[in-house]
Amino acid sequence: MNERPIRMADDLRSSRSESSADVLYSEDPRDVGWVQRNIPCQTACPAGTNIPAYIWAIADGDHGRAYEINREANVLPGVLGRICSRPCESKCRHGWPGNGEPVSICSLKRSAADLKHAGHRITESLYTPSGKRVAIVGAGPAGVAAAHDLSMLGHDVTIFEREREPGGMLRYGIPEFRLPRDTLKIELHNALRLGVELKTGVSIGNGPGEMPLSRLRADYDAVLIATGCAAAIDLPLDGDELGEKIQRVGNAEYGFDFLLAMHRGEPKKVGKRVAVVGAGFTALDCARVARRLGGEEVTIHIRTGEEYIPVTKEEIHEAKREDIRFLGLRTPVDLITDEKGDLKAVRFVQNRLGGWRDNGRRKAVPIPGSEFEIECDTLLIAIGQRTVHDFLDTPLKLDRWDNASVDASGATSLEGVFAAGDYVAGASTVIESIGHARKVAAGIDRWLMGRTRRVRAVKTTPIAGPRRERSFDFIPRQHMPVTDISHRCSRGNQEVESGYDESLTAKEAKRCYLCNLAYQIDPDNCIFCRACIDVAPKNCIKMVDGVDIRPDGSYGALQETNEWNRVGAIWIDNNECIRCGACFEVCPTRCISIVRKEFVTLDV
Amino acid sequence: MNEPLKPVYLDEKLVEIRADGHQDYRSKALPTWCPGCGYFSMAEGFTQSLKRLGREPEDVVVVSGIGCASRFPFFINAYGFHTLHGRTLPVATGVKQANDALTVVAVGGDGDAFAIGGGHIPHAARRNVDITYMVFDNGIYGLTKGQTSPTSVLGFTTPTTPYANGDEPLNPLMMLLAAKASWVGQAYAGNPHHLTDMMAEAIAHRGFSYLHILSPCVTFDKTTRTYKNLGMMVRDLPADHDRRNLMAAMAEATKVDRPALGVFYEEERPTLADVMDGIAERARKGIAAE
Amino acid sequence: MTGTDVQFAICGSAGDGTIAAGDILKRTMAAMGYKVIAFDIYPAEIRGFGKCISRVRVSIEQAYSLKRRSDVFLSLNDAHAIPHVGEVRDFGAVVYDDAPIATIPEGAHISAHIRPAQLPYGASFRQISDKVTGNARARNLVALGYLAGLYGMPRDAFHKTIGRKFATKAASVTQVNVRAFDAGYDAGASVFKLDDVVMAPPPVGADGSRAQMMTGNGATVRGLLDADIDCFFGYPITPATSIMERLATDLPKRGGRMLQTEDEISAIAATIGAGYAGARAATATSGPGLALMTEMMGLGVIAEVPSVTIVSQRGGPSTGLPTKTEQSDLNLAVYGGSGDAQRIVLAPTNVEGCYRCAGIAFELAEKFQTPVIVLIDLYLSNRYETVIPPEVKPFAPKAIPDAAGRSSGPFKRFAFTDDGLSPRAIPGQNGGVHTITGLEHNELGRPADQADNHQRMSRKRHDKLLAATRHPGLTVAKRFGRTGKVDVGILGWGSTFGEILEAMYAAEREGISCSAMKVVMLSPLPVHLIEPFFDDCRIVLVPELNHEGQLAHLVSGTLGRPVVRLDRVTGAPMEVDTILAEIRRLALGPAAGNAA
Amino acid sequence: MSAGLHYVVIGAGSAGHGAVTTLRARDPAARITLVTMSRLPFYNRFDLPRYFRGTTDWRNLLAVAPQIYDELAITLRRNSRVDEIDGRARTLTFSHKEVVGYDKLLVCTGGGGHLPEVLVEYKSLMHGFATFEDATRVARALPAKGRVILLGGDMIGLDLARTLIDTGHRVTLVAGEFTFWPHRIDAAKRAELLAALSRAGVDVVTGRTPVAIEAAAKPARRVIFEDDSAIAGDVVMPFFGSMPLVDFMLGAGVDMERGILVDPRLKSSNESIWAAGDVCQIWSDELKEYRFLHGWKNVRLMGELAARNMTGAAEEFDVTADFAIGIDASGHVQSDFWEQ
Repeated sequence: MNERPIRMADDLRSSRSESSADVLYSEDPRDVGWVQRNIPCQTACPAGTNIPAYIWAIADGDHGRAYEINREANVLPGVLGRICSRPCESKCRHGWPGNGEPVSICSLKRSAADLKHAGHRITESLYTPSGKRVAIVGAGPAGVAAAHDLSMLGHDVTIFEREREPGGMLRYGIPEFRLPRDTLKIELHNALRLGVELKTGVSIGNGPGEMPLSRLRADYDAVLIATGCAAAIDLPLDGDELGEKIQRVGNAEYGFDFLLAMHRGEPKKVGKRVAVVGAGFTALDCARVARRLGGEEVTIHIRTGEEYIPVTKEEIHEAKREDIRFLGLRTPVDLITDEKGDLKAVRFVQNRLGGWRDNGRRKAVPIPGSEFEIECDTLLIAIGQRTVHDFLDTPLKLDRWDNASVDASGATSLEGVFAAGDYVAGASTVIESIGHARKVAAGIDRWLMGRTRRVRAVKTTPIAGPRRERSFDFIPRQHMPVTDISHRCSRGNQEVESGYDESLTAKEAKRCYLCNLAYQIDPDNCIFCRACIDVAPKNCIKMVDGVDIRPDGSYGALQETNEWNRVGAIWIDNNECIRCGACFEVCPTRCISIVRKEFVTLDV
Repeated sequence: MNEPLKPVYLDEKLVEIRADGHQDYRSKALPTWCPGCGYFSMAEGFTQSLKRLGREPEDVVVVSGIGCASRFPFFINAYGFHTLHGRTLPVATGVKQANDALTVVAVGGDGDAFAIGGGHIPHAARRNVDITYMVFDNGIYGLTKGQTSPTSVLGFTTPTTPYANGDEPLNPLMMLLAAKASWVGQAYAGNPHHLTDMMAEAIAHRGFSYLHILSPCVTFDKTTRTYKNLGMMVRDLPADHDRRNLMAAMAEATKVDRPALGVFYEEERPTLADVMDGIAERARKGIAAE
Repeated sequence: MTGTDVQFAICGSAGDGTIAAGDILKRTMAAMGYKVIAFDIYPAEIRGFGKCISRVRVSIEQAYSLKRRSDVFLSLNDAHAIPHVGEVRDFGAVVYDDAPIATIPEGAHISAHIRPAQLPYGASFRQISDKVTGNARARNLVALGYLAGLYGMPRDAFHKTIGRKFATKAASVTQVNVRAFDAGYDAGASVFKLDDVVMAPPPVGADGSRAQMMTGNGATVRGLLDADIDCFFGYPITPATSIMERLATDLPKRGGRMLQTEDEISAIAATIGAGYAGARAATATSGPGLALMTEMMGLGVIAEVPSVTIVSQRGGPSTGLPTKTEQSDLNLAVYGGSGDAQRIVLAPTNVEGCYRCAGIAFELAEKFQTPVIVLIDLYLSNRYETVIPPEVKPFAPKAIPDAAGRSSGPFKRFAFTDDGLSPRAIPGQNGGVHTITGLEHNELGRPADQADNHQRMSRKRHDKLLAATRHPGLTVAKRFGRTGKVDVGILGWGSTFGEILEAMYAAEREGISCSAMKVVMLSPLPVHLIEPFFDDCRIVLVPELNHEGQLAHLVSGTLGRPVVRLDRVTGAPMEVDTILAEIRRLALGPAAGNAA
Repeated sequence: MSAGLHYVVIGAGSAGHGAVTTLRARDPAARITLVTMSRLPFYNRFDLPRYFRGTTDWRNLLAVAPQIYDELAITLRRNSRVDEIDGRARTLTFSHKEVVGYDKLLVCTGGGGHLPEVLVEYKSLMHGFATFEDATRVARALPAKGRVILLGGDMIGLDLARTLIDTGHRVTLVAGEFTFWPHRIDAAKRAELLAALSRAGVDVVTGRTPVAIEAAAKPARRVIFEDDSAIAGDVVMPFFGSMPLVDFMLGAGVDMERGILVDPRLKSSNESIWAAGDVCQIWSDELKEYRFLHGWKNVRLMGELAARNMTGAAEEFDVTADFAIGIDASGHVQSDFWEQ
């Protein structure tokens, strides 16, 4: 066990009832491995949000603390609680076969934000000013997250933003019916008010009235580029690889531009029959906006099938309820125009499914000669976004996808220039951008200060007894209340999802298995009476002969046995355990202990 | 109440657990006792103590009668004899008479020992047969589903005592002390480490050793002799207890409300085998009893 | 059989609540006015691994035995139930839990073994129980509720039974069980049921209010109580224990005393002591206990002390098959013990017979001054039948010996008389003071080993019992079916006679000329009734649950007539089909095959 | 497994039943398992309207005697739902957690009633017509001369409508884009066919989209339209065509769009998995598209063909055939789809 005489940094979770004397900190791979394997939601979260801890706080009725735990990983909980792509939920143990449906982790995040006390105060522990200055280009999720971390670490941060308001795609990409602007505004403000200077309406570039990158490099100790993906990917058409025809046709437009313009305040219109091409959140957003703008027959055309698109099931269901139809296995190959040059129809080619792509999605292979046409009045194309680099006066080294090439700390090929978020990764999710930006902020800090100031460790806290009741396991996943279908189109900006109230939140929070609790049997004190196995609700307690050891020193699969003379221990399989506590209560020799294991950040 | 336990790397123990070796004294079949039964503690203690004493399985004979406790030999990797209800000690005496080199352990429950088999106990004790008699006392008949036993408490309600048990429970320790057992100790199923120590000492003793083991019946007695109640009742023998002093042992044995754990009494005197050897010797020399 | 005739089988592991579920089912059905016959099979283990099966046949008219093929089969434990799926008839239902706790290999789930013509019904009993009660232990009630819901049985009838069953426990226990039952009921009622098993309501006017579901043991207890016994001594042994448990509850209510002694030796000793002292006293045991008691039984014979011993047989010898049925203690009951120790042995054939024999045993014991054994078996002890107990106690009150007024000389407790019955006195009675002993003795009861005395005393003790075969109010043997000359006669005893009757009637329907006789009094044997039966039958078959043809030997040896034996020792009751096949074979065949 | 390969067929309808008999004929040594969620052995769904003509005993609907499975040594797993298929390990897991290995798998689970998303929340107020149980429930809910409201009106629904008119019930058809599904017809033909239905006694409602269903006293149901108008009836039955039941195939590693995508030999993208019947979309080299082929005859032939291909043949299914629909001499709608 690797213990260090270290003081706690941003550990907000110590509860009043637990004696700090029994708390241990460790960087041992067995602990690290345990947390990574046993808390699947947190491991799945690109920002590493301590999910069980915040749901625990919600279950305790402490929404404010839950909100703060979220903010440690992600400075915009109220925003992400609405629009996150939820990589955590598909990994939730409650959703594993036989366990029911996953916990609504995302919606609970929103509840923590919405339901926290009106007088809630944000907790930040600030470092002494370092005297270093950092410029950040772009006030999107990545820029804001990095600005927050860097200012907390004592650096003077200035953000340069081209648009009139901060938020990036959050402000200019996502429609208001999914993300109300008040929520966004407050959380952005909270993130930036530690002394971050925000200069909006300032473009970085080489044109007149623009700020050149070289100026920033001269004026600041470090520069972070977080401009994201600022352009739509072109739709190639037959004989028109760059899709230039689209620019010429009146009623065809890229969804990215369409939404950007709308959110800048331009009046936008659509025809009665709207075809959307694309399969991501943006495509669905375009379709749903089109319905609200009066589109009557709105269809989404995808290259593969519904099962393979990176959008949550709930989002698809709501879209269908709004009478939007999904049509699969097709790729647009041409636009058919009338004599005025307006779009009349889209020509598609029928696809078959090809192999799997690295990102877990499917390839679509066009079938020669299978073209067909769909008539429409408006075409919106949302097949993705890409980075642009023409604003740089000093070229950066790019990777093979034309995104900025960076090392693990976020450093680019230019000394002192860093990059984060979609500008590095290409179009990704908000939570991925935030997660990456925070890593890069740590990298900048290390570069500025010449040493590592903070490390991640596992904190182990003894827990007096089970925190859950068996009955909690039977609470069904709570449905997200939504506004009535009939009102959606007439009140276009009204938020569709209205959030859990106190009671739904409490119910949903109880569902969390609290995977951060480790139940362990001390074989020295065990009499092998199997009382725990008798009460176990699942196949979670096993008679074992031993355990596999992984190359990193952590423990792997249990070797089970039913032969009495081979039973070395009765063991709780934390992979199966749903932390109900039944075994703890029944053990005659009290050889079962409970500890909470979680990642914390420590100063060094 | 459960107090928080210090977190430890229990996994480390799991890695080394097979090296322990006491599992070799277990049979392959899983015990059929009810989950949580105190008898598991005894099986665990017994295998641990055989390991500690270095007795080879083939040199050990376990004899039992009828009852839950008497299932014991089935779960032990040693010679076992599951005989008739209450007739444990005569059989064990016969086994020991046949081969002094064997480690002979007789086991039974409180019903087997003190009801049907009660008549045999004083005789096995006073003869000082070099065997160990372990009585697993849960104060109830488990196998016939929960009738009173000789050690059931007053007022205990069971199918055969629907208007409450009115028979004073027997005091086995007093009985055995009175019958001149040469080693008398007491242990508790909920304290497996101490139980193992006691078993090891009882088996090591030369002469008739009697180990009384308190256990709950988790299935048919949910009110009186539970882990919770027993756990609060038991105490250690006083540190200055003199195990050679029969009167002191008697005095401790009378304190039935606070059963003490430890060795009550111990003496060294000729065993049945010694007596038999003595008779044989006198016979060889032609010395007749007067 | 007309109208409803449905046999349910519930199969599970010990600890699953299999027997409890069957119990609630049969009590509810009886209370509704159905006729019920039921039998439970359970293992020697306390909990955990052994197999339990509860079979309940519900019909409009009383059946004689259980059906070989059940109509509805409920599995509470697939590992145990799988070998039994085959017992469900075509288009019968197999009901099972469809949500095991962990993944299982192919074939480990019962649904893999259901025949194409059987109807599968799956529900998540474990999960439902878990959900409504917080743990899975009430899954038996959930499953029972599911059956009740599936077949539209009235919910409140079950609630009443559940309430009664848990009346002595905390109210919350009843509530939990009712909750589990209801959750199962709702699940069952919502399932679309096919109409192959129909539970038609009992006929209008069928009154279940006086009907009781009684086991052989229960009826025995009722018989003992209606005979106004004073004392009972016992020692727990399967399958007789419940007699003692019931008496422990009921006997003190009437001023009687039940004592759990330290062993059977002590129990029979106390019984004989109490009998000597004038009490109506009894004990109950099984074969191994009887074996222990035979020494003391001999004392009862030689000392001419009345006692009643209920013996419920199980598989033997020795500890044998403690939870399986067998009829192999006939020899022990009739002959067991040292010396010539003839005693009266009664063997009822059904639950109601248990009641009558237990009661009338005291009349016989007192009149003939001897131990009486009532010989039943596990199948009868534990099988349930609907019984309507008589409103007036049918047994003669205790015969108090009156020794007062005897003028001169010492009391000749063992005086030789014409009928062999000597005057008797009990302690406390004036003028009757005497000594009894286990040693051979003279008329005064003093030890006497002369050859002539032993000869006379032995004949006295033997001959006095012959009159018992004509005791009023007791059916010692009875013929069923066709009268006059028949081709095949079936002679039987004890619990097996139900199957014999069903087989005999089935054979008759096939056109075979046959008839059956039950022998209730095994010792002394009612030769005056059995002999004419042999005269009427071309061939006599004796089916019984032992390996040695114990009744066959007894009858054949006593009468000097050949019989055909049908012996089975599988631990299970004999099957109707087995007997029927043998009847067919004999009806076709020329003559007796393996005569005893 | 000494008996040879283990074939597992999921779905015991026309396709599945045709497949297992073919498999047995071609591979006497194989182990064959037929899996169905139904409680009953094989019966023809298209026979269900007979229920209203008095065939209420399910045994009379059985297409074969249950003993046939014993005779053919086919393990019949009824009341069994497949939760998941591991196409790589070649195992399937039932919802009751039993894991069964296979060598070759044929999926013919057919289609479930499709329901527009707007009507999903009213599912409990409607009566389906896919199983014997459904038929019984409809019959119980429908009084003599009662009114049935058919929504959508695919060919399965119209078949039932024919029967119900004969049995003296009243039928209202709320026509829409799924009326006459799976026939592909133009507007003129549609009008002509609808008129024929009207003549046959069906009350046809057109041009109104149902958006809600309400429970009412008598009659028991009301269908509400977009314009807030409503009609009343005793039962409401949705007939919006069918959608493949393939949820359990999601993890199998088999290509899917709406159904399982198969080549003309009915083999999926997994070497060991075939599909037949309403559950699959078959690639047609001629039509250059993936097509669903519905109808009893097609389905049975597909099951048999898949079975032959699983046992070594290499036959291709003719995907081009279309059903004819028209009006017969007596003025009634007549369709190939209804032919058995």
